[in-house]
Amino acid sequence: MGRTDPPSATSQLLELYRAMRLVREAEERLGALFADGEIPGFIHLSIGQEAVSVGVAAALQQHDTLASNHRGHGHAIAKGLDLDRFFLEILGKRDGYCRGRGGSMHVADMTVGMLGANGIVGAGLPIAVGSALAHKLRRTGHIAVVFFGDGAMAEGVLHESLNLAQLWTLPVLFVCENNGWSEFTEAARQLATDPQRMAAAYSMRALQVDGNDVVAVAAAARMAVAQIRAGEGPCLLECKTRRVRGHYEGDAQKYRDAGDIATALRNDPLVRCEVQAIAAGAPQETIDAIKAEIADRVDAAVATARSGAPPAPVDAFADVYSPTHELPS
Amino acid sequence: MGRTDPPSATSQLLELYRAMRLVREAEERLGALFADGEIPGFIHLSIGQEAVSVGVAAALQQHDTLASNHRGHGHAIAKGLDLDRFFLEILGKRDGYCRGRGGSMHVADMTVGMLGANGIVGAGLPIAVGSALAHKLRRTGHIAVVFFGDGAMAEGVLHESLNLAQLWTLPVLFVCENNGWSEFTEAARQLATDPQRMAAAYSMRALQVDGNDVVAVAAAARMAVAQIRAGEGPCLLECKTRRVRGHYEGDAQKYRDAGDIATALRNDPLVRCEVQAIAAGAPQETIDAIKAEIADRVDAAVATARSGAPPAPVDAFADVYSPTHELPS
Amino acid sequence: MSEVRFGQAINRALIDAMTADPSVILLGEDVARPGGPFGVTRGLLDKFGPERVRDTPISEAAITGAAVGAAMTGLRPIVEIMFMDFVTLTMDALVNQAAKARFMFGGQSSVPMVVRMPHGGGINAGPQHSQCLEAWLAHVPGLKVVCPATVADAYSLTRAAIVDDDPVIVIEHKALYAAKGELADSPTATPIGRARIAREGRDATIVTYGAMVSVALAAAVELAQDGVEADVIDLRSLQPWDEATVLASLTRTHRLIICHEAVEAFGIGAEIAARMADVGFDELDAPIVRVGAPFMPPPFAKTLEDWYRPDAAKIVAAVKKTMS
Amino acid sequence: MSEVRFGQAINRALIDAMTADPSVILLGEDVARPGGPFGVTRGLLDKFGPERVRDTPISEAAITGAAVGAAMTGLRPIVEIMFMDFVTLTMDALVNQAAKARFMFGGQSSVPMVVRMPHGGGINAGPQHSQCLEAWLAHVPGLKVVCPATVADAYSLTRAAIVDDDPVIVIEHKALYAAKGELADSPTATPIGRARIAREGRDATIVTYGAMVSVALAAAVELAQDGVEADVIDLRSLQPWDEATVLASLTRTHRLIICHEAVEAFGIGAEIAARMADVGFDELDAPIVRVGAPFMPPPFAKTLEDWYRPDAAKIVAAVKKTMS
Ligand SMILES: Cc1ncc(C[n+]2csc(CCOP(=O)(O)OP(=O)(O)O)c2C)c(N)n1
Ligand SMILES: Cc1ncc(C[n+]2csc(CCOP(=O)(O)OP(=O)(O)O)c2C)c(N)n1
Ligand SMILES: [Mg+2]
Ligand SMILES: [Mg+2]
Repeated sequence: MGRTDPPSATSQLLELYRAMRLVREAEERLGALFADGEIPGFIHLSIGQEAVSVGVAAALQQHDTLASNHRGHGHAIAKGLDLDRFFLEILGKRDGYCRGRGGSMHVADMTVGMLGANGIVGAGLPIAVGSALAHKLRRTGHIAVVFFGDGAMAEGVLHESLNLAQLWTLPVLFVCENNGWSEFTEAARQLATDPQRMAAAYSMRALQVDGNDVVAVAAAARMAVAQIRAGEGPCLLECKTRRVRGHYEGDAQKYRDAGDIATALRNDPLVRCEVQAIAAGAPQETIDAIKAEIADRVDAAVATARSGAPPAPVDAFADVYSPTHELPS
Repeated sequence: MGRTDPPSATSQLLELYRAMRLVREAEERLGALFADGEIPGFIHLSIGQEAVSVGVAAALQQHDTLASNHRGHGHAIAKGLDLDRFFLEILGKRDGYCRGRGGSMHVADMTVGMLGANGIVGAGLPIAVGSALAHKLRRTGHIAVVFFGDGAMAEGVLHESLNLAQLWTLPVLFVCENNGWSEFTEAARQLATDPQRMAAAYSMRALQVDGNDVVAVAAAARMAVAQIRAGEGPCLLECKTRRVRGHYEGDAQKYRDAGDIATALRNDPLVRCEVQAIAAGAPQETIDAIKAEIADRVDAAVATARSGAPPAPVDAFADVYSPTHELPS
Repeated sequence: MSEVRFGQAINRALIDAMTADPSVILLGEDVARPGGPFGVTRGLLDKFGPERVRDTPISEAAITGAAVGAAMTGLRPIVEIMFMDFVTLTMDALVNQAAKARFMFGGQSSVPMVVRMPHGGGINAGPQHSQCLEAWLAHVPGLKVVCPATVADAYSLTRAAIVDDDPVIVIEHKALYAAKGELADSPTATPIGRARIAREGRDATIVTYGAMVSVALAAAVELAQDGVEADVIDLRSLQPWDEATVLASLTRTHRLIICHEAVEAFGIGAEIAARMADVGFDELDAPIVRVGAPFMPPPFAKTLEDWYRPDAAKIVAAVKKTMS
Repeated sequence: MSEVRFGQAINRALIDAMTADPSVILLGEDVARPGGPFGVTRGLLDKFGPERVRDTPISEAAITGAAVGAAMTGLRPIVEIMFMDFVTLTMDALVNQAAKARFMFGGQSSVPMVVRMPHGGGINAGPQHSQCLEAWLAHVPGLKVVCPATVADAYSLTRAAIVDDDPVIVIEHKALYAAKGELADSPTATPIGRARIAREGRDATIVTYGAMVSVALAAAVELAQDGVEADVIDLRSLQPWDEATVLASLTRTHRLIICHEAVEAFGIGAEIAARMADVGFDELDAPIVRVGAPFMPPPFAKTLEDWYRPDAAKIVAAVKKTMS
């Protein structure tokens, strides 16, 4: 088998930057669309946390499966979802991923193993555990990943899921996106524990990483994934980050002092990655070109989404159950 | 205030022995009654684990509250329930604690803070946490205790309850009765963790004690309870013991090898306590007198229970809701 | 008398209840410092302090279970579940513990707790944030379930729930929080289990509750233009529900339509229809028609959700069906 | 054809399904080495090995949630919940995840999972081990719910549930496990959603399911002695339920009685009655009468439980009420 040159550190950095830029651009556009009343319901942005989804996704393969949560745009885009269908869904259109039935909190794409965002805090945890069980039994060679917040740490299924995964040596990566907040309350006021100590309780391998450093996240994720894929059982990866926006768009964040937001803003993972890339020799024009290219991609997706047709009730009603099929004898 | 001599070690031992003897005698009688078809439903005996309930109860006051589980006879009796009403209930009689509506898995006595046995594994945990919250807010000076098995460790509410109790510094004692089995499966095959490591995850104080040594259990419980009562927050007390009988009466225990049962039998907490008492100078006659006295008490309770009237459906139906009362204006 | 919002009326009920009885406490996610996800508990932390007004972790099972233990130990806890969809996580505490304790322990202990939870759609919150699952709870002996439709009832049913010695579920329609209405200066509690005649008519009986009451009233106005006068009954309480009032109305109108936002099949309306098809059979001049959501999860997109939720037109059509 | 027990028929269905399809796996407390709390999964561990037959921790929420993820990733998991009373702990996975996934993700993924659970009383298991909560699940769009009454259906409905691409709840009455009946040598699956006429009659229709089918048949025998011939319909499937068969029977008999062990109020019978009071209204010659448990938790003592559970005498009385 021939060998190509390993991609240079610079090109790797640029790939990560490009991926983060895509998440950022998409979410900023979502924020604007929401403010303009073009998005029904509510949306939770992961702005400032892109290094987590992108860094972890960099360690994954297409058919690795992923269970996400309410703040799942980054997970979805990083996992490789089609941008048009992503925006179509969030705008509630017929050709969206969920045919307009789910919206932001339910984006899914089975073709790339994205098992869905989830409106129930903690619910993705056992889903990922079960998906990992399927990978193991079906010997797919794939793994399952779940993203959950620090607030989700308090749910009972966290414990049940960590225990089950460790007990059965399942190929699952638990990614705790520790952004300091659980809605309008500091997660620290909700937890007498933390991800590292919880993992330790099950003798589960665990890593902690600066979640705003995409290179560090990618490196940690690659290490964890390699071990998981090698059959060594689950791992918990804690990514320390900060929520930049409100819990959902429209949240005035009166409960939060300005300093907290300012700190979060100062530590922008995209800026950090950009600085690193330039330091590694990437020309500013390349960065600018990426920005422009991605802005165009998002423009195009938004335009497609805006002009999308609304879904028809009759189709939705017909899709509650699978089409009936022949019974075996 | 006058001071009486502290009870001698011997008389303390004899008190503990007497309490264990009562649990043992009552449960042996229950086993016989069940075998004879006099008890409806199913019953779970704690034979061989009496040192746990009795040792812990020795550290409690009457108005401390207690949430129990399916294997709760010992907890109930040690907490001071009336033996007649206890047997009346388990035989399904009108004058039983639950008026015959609950049976073995639901024995409760609010006058001594016994909040009920429970048929749902793990369900007692948040109930005790809430009871502790009430003690704290009402400044009763009392504490709450919950008994749960090693199998219950896998339930999600365990995590939620430990977290909440520690977070809110609640006066609650978590007693894990670690008897090695969860129904027909070794608890070790169900858990990737253990009580000590779980407690550590929340920085909760924890103790581990030989659960077949009633003196050790009582000492550990007294220490834990003193700290809890002093406002230092929850504590987890793990009592290592072994299940002697089947999961429920009538369980042939085919899944279990004889050695395991033999080991459990050899380590009988009553025998150990009796030996200790005699070594401490208690006369054999005293022990024999206790045995006889308790056998008589249980005989009397069984006789009362047997002759009890069955409950009437109309009374049960009338008791689903509280009697209606005046609304405030 | 003053005009207040539905959410404010609940807020006032909580304040009055907590002022009247120091054993009343509040538990829930974001209920204390943030003042509640829908602002219903605003100001309570300042008024009653952090011991009695508590932000909890995202641990629905444990906080509901803790309310059971607290209620058995002398408090009257009020738990807020942020969306009714999350009641799935509290079912054991509600059904196997709270609902059964009194009965199961031979009447030794009642469990005076309240669980508040918003249900329903209308804000495109999608499949996991819009459900109406009250039929589950109404099926559980030992629970009471109320669902206010007006500002006055938002106050009075909340007060009644808190003072009740049994566990009471208070279901609030999230689209109603901002609705305005009159609240008396010294409002009182209202007995649980009594329906309210929201409009009197002689031709057909429309039984409904919660946010659908105003929709049914709008339908009644439309029907009146065609000369059809509908009785509109606001159930207020779903368990127990006011069979006598419904039957009395049916005895006058001989036609029954039941409307709710929940999925029609196996919903609250099924029980009302079934009872009336038994005890009210001789009064019925026409089929009993229900108006509820079709058998699918609540969808997200506006076109879908609008189609999914019952509206005045569907109620009008249902009433006319019984007249034809 | 051979005589086997109800539990054995399920065991055989599991074996046949697991033999036919390697993606079928089994999860549950004590289902592997111990062979199941009621012995239903005996021998499966030896036959299919520890990868596919798994004893789980007491983590009902996680194992049900895991089944959802496994089903979305190519397996067909069967979960056993030891008593239906514990379904309270699995409601989120069932209702917010399994039931909605297909719809909510735009039809991208189905969730072919089965959850087996015993319900019902008769063994003095008390308030937390005897409940019949199937009405909750029937109210949830996206779930299917079946409840076999016979040995043949224990096999064929289990097979049908496993091969179904949607989540199916199989409710087994625990008092039936030891019941004997005939099983074909090469039994087949049966379509979900079709009722069975257990006995033909012309005077009244008794609709029932599960363990109450034999009770209803006993009542029918008694009624026949008085010259009343009852149609007894075994629903077999509760969601979807066979409205056409019930309506066809009603069209012949003009009288409807519905019987189940669950609490009458807001139970399965409510929906059947409500539908028939609508689409079957013109066929009804008498009130629709339901026979179910009174509105209280299942009690423990024999005198209480016997009174609590519907029996043939109550069904006979109900039928006679519709004839008077
Ligand atoms: C079971 C459940 N409880 C509560 C909520 C409401 N809720 C949505 S997000 C959230 C906070 C989650 O915090 P965290 O897990 O840290 O995620 P983050 O929002 O910080 O990304 C809450 C309480 C929910 N959706 N589901
Ligand atoms: C929620 C729930 N799941 C399962 C059961 C069935 N069950 C009753 S006891 C038991 C084992 C409990 O083991 P453990 O907690 O160690 O207590 P032990 O029986 O050893 O005293 C199980 C699985 C139950 N009663 N409740
Ligand atoms: Mg967070
Ligand atoms: Mg045990």
